[in-house]
Amino acid sequence: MIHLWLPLLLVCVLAGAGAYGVIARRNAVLVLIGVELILNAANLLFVTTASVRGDQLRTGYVLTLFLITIAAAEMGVALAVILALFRDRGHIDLSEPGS
Amino acid sequence: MSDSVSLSAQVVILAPFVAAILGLLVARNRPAGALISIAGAAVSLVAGAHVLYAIHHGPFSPEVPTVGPLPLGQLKMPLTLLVDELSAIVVVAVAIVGLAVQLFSQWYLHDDDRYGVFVASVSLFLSAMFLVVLSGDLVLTLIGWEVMGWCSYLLIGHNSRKESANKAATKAFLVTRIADLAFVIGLIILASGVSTTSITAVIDGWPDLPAASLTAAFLCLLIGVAGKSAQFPFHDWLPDAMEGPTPASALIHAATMVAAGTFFLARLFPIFVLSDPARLALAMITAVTMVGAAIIAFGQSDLKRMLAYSTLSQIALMLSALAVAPASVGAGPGVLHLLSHAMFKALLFLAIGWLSVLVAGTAAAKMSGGVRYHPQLRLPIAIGLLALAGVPPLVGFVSKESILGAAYDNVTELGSLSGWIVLVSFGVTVVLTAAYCTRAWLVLTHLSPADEAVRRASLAASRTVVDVSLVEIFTEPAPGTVRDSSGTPGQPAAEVEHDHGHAGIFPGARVSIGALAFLSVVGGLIIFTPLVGVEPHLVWGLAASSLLLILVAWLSVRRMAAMNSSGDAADFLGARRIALFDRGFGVDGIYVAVVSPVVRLARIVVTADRDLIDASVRSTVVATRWAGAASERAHTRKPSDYLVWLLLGLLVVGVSGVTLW
Amino acid sequence: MTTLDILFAAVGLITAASAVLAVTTHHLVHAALWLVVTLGTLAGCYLILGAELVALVQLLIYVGAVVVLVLFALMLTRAPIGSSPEHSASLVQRVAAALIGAGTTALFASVLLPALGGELRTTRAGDTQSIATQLFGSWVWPFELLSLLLLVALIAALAVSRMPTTPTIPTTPMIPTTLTTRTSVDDIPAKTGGESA
Amino acid sequence: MSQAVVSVNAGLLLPVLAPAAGAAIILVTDVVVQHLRRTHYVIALLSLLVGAAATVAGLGLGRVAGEARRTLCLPDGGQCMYVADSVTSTLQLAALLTAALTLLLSWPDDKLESPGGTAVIVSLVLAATAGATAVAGARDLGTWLVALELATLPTVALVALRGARSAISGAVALLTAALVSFGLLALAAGLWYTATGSGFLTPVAALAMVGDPTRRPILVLAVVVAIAGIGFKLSLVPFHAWTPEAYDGAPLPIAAFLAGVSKIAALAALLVMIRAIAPLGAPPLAAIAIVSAVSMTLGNIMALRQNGVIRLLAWSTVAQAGWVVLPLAAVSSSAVHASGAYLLAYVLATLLAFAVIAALVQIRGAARARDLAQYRGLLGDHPILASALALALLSLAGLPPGILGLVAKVAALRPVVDSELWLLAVIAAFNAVLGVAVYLRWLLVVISTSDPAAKVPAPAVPDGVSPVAATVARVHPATLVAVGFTAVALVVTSLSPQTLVGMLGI
Amino acid sequence: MILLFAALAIPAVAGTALILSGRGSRPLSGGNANMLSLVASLATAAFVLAAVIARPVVDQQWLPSLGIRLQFAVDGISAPLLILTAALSVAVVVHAGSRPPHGGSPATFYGCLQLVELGALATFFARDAIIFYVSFEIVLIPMWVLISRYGDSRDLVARADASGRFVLFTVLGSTLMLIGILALVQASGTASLDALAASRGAGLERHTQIIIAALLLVGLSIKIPVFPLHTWLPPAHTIAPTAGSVMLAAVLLKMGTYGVVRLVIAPLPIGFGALAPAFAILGVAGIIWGGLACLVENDLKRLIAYSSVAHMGFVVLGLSSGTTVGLQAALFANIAHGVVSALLFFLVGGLKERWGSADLATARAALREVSPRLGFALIVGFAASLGLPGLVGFWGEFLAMYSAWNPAPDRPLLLMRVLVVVAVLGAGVAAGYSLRVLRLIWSGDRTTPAHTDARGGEWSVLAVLVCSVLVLGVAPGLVLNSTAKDVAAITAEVSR
Repeated sequence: MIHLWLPLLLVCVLAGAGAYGVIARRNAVLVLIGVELILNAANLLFVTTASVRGDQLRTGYVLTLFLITIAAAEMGVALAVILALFRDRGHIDLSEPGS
Repeated sequence: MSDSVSLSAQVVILAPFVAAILGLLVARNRPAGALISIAGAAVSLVAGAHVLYAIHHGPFSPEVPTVGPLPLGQLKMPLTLLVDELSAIVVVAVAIVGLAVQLFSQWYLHDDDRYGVFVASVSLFLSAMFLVVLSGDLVLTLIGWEVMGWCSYLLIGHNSRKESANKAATKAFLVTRIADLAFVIGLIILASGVSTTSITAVIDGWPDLPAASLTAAFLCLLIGVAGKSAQFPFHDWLPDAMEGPTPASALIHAATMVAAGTFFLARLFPIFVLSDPARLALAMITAVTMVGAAIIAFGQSDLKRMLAYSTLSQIALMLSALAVAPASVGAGPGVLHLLSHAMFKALLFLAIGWLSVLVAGTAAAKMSGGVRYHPQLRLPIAIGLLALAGVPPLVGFVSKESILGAAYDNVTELGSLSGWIVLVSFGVTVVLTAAYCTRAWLVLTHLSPADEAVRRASLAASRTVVDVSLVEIFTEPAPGTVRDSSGTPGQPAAEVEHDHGHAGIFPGARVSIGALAFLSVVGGLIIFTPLVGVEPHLVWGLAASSLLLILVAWLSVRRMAAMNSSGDAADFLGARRIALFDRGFGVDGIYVAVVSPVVRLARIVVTADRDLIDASVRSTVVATRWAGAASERAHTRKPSDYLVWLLLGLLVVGVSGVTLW
Repeated sequence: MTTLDILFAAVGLITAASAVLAVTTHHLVHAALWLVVTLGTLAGCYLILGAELVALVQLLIYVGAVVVLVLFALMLTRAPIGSSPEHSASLVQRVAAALIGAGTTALFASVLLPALGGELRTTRAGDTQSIATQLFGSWVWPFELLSLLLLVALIAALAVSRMPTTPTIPTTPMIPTTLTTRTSVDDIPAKTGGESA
Repeated sequence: MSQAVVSVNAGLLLPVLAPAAGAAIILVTDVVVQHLRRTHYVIALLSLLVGAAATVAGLGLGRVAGEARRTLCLPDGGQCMYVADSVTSTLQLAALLTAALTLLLSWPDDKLESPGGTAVIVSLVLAATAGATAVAGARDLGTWLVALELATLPTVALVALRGARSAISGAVALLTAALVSFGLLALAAGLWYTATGSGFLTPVAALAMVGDPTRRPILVLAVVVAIAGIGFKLSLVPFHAWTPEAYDGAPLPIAAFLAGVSKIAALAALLVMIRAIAPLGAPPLAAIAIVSAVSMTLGNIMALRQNGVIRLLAWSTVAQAGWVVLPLAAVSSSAVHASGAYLLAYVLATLLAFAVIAALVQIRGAARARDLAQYRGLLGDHPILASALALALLSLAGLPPGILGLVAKVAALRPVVDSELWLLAVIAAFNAVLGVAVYLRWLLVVISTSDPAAKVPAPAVPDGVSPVAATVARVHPATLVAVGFTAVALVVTSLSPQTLVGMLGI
Repeated sequence: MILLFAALAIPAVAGTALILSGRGSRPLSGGNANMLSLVASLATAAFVLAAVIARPVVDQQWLPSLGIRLQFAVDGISAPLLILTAALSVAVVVHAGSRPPHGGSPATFYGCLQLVELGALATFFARDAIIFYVSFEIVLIPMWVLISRYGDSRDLVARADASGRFVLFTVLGSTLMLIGILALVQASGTASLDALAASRGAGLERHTQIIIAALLLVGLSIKIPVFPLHTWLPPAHTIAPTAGSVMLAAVLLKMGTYGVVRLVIAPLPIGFGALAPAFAILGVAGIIWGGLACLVENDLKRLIAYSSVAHMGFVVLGLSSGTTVGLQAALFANIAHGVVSALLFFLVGGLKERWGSADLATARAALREVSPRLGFALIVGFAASLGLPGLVGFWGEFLAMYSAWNPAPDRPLLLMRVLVVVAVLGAGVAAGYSLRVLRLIWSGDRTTPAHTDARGGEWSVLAVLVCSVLVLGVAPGLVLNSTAKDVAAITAEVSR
């Protein structure tokens, strides 16, 4: 038995922290961390819902697994681009205007 | 029978119209132009005579179709002509004057390069005048009314190389047009009441409708009439219109157009009598005009302008007849004076025009003694002036006395204020008319030895350089006008006349003057025919006293003339006063005062159009640019800033979605 | 308050705190490490909610792979070891970020909590077997698409990282970036910006 | 517990499978035989055309409501994860053809040569296309999320692979926006799941929630968060900022891909969700109205200031995205069709513009082809290309002879008017004006006579030889095919818009 | 049916062909383009005439998804406008033959003229509200090209400004109109203009009608143009080449008033009735505003443009009255303004080419002295412009004032009558500016610098227009009888 407000509040906090991290950071990698937090908020929401109201398809769990995988794929491409950025400019500061 | 009347009525209008169009097409060909224009007027005269004859000899349908009724829903617009005694007799009179003028023009403008255009315009004018006279529909009246105004514009500005003529033409048209605006509203009110523009329906229907509306309609119409007939305060354009060639003045500014208002009110007389306030207004307007114009006429240094003022005064007379005639008397006296005035005033203008050609000018100083040198003009001018003064048994006497009779009837039967006003002003006018007629006659017959020497010299000079002067007239800039420039009296405006003194007058022109003179003498008999529905109603006491007044005026003016070496009684007034008279007491200033705010307003409008309305349009462009610049600054091209936007967008979209959806 | 409530509250508090630290700390590497903590404790939360498989995958992929990638990225981009506040945005932007973050939290909380927050629910153990059945049965289509996505991401990452770019700075020595190098790093964009403009 | 395993109809999935398989084949081929170039293109085009052929059966379906082809259905007559009705099929066809056209544009472009060779580029394009077609058919959260990401992630690499500094900038802008937006999409999916308790994006799922009014706000939040997430991909303000950077930095064909296939994928994703909630009888969506109005306005205002044609087109995309979602403010089935119709018209016209620019790049060089001022006198120099460009611009502006654009505008405004969103409609009207200003500004340059002053210093050329013709290269036939195909399509659909609009069904 | 399609297809094909042939290695010469265009225009005119007589009806599926049908037909209201359009299209080509365009390829010039004709004809033929809108838009780009490429060559910035204003204003107007049309179609469930007119707004609530009517009126007012939305007109007229000015003033403006009759008055009687007073006020404001601006305006083309604003004010006044007389007046004034403004713009265009500018302040040879034909045409044109009875300009103005004096029962009587009085003053101002122009350029004694009089094509066009001014002035029934039946069908419900 669990009160749902606990996990849901955590979802909100994670989402908010992620949003903060995305904006408040200049370093591209740190921005990625913010994104991960947002994704994890979504994951927690899925898991919470799934565990209290499981459906036959196990949607919540399956989608969480999907999201984790997608996050990994994203991270790969993102890091490649960030590295390209670094090689090109010598920094990965997102608050520098692009050319 | 009835068909032939209809056809004739249509021909009356169509003949000069066709003549005008054909005349324009052959404008370069002088003989063809002359033939067409004279034929047009002649055909109208014949057709008009036929109508007049037919009316008294058999049944006829008064409603004659024109271009067919217009489909306008609730508004009936039959566009028919109305043929009756009134219109038929006026048609004949107008046709006579028109034909005379066409004949005279052929001589008068025989060396004018725009003769063809001139006579075409005159033809068009005649057509329009016939339309007004024969119109059985308010709209047809309006069409003829305005086309006449436009022709007047064209004819006054005939010599468009002359700045003064252009100005006079513009002024004439503008003044009449502005007055016509009220006329249009008046017509609309009249038509609205009965939902038709048919004049018979209007006359039949209005007695049952509110009198206030009728009064409003007639007050509006009176403004239009006052404009067209050059009554106070719209009168000032007419003297200036003397810039036009004299035949045009004779036709338009003496015999026909200016009298059209009289005819129109006579046409509507059955309902006009129902509106006492309107009649009172008309009486006051005409009283002021007849007296004022007669006074100014006396002081004119230019005889043609004197005739113009005299026209104002006489038109006021006819209108005043309509203002006072009791319903039982009808419009007859006014129409009668219209007819007689048409004859003798046209005669006077043509004769003066003839003389002006012979003496090369219309100024009193130039014409001084003109009749002595050109005795062939003695009789026509004498007849004309006598008729104008109202001396029996000439036509002027008859018509004036009938007006006097109508006024008397009004005073005795109705005792209305307008009757008294007219009666008194009539008396004053009789004296003044006789006075300026006398003055004119004395000037024309006067000749001092000194003048004679000068005249001979100038005539000799003008003959020796005749070819040069002809050329000069067309190539040199016209002498500047005097009337509008700083009030200093210069040469009278109509001074420059074509010098064809060497050319003998054409027989046609001579015949036309003769015919008019004849009619001026015997025209008074018309009152004894059934052609005009006027009972000879002469109040002998009044007639006698008016004759007495004429005599007094004659004698006193002779005395005044004798006191001047020039023989001009007006010189008695002194040069400065004459200048004032020449300026028509400066009524122009009123027009300027009215117009200049409009022009100022127009400047404001143009400024506002640019700096207010269009600026608000342009400001959207500026705003777009500004917004563009602002958002360009916002687009820092920094990814981190974009992320702020993105998440801010999430918040905005999320909050709006959750709260507004 | 149930036992699970207390348990979740404890773990969740750590998760939330470490998440906040991960996005606020001035140490780059600390940020990555706080992320590890967050992800790890989140796996704990999943366990409490009865999702063992998810918790395991979370540990395996997130903590095991993603965070490692992040750390690699930090190293490859020569992240400084010490405190480096310059990696945070300007104060204004941070205030904005705080407002937006708080706003996001509030927005979600205002919707989620009133609707469901009061519910007291039993958690069901996520039976791994049925999850597997569904994953490879019902969800086979997205699963296959996901595999294509992974493949493509791999190739894309490979291609992008092998892409020959013209380095705008001469290869600087592979030493930990210090304050001095930071200033030089700051200089460069200005210079290049001038070139491109 | 039941063995919930779905049935699979591979034929229906062909529009997705074909490009996916094409990508795989190309990658394998590349491993086997290296440095192939043309072969990859041929394989790619073939696979795209096969996919396109497979969509044809679905076009014009739905004249009877609900008529659709389904697969991946749950066994006991339950819901299906893939539904190919007329809207789906049309969007899939558009995506596949658009991808084929962008490949035609990139065919001769040596600049696309990258470390992975042609194979990487082409397979990435195919994969993204597969994502776009998949999302159009998706009816479950899993496919929806994965397919969207599949349609997005390769484009980041495609932009970056040009290697130029501006390309990296564009890729970074695109990447960051894509990552955050995906986070939002994931949250939206979670909220949807929480609200409905179902993993399906279908009216059935949405209606299941109706009984519990407390969950309605959650569903609403799910939708609006999804709009925010998809808004990035559609270039809606304020999620748009990557657009000019990425378009400008990307190779020209990839920019066309972003303007075409990406937008189709995004709208397809949005439509899936809108169609799911449409039966709820929802009132107008204020969130979309706001975003749409702001997008149009900002897009047009910024487009007015651009001096480079690619950036101009990028901002035009932003503005047009506003028009695309405009009808969706009124949540209804007709709005879905209108939105789809507008998107098709926009994609067609934009593709033609890109194709003409690509041709000009080959004739005049990239610098001249990207500079707006250099288009002066184009009508005199290259009448056919200029006419095609004029047609494209006028279609975008929505003025005859680009009647397709005009009809699209009519279609887009209609649901708005039907829902009596007067303010939004008037804003749209003002933006129609701004849009006309944007495109006519370009067109004015095109139809102006070339500046005589600029021609004077041109070197003396022998009589009879046009100075332009003497120096320029020829346009690659593939590009010409692309220009010709889109131009003809635009003309035909302008004369008979039903051919295009009718595909979406009624 | 074939008549209708031919009347639309010929300008479409000819226009496209001309535009395309104006380019490339062997562009079509000006003379050939003129010939081709003349043949096309004459053929179109013949088919239009035949269509007006035969009254064919076309109703075909075009875009079933949006419920748009290709519905074309001719009725009494559109017939005069169609003839006007076809005739003026011939006239501009003939005129351009004697005074060739400059600024670009002549073939493109003629092609654009053909397309403008196509759009105007299609607008007047259209019987489907959406097709009406589409046709409405067809004229924009060709006209924009005409202004921006073939306009006054001296000032490129002014050219871009004028053409831009024209197209942007019009697009704003037509898009607002589109919104109104869509609302109308949605509310009444049909896009057929005939069905809309027949329904007479039945089943539409008052406030719905008002909203829709307001949108439509604002949109159409820009095209008409109604004060204060007129500021695009003077620059467009000033800059446009003669043919452009003529088509703009004589044909394109008419599309606005025609739209008001078809889309607002007929289907939305109550909504229009509610807005009519405001509409009338703006119309009368335009009469005064335009007239006053003419009194001091020194650019002849701008002056005529402002006078157009004033004249269209009378049309608006007539429309606002809501009576048969008013509608008849408005439709007649529409045609009248078409003829008169065409005449004046032909004249002024020719004069501007001769003089090099249209500035009135410059002293020049008096037209009456050096070119009597131009002078004659000018005097007729301005006489008609000031509403001289007996000429074409009179009937519309007079009847409009009559109708406003006796408006439909639901109009505020006092206001309308006050408006008539003000409008009458505007007619007086018209006399003022007309005579001002005549005094400045027609009369006088200067004969230098001399220039050629109108000859050949130019003179024949002017002569025909002068004749039309006279004929329609003398026999207004030619137009009024054509429109009467259909107007009665519209107003029978509006006023009673």
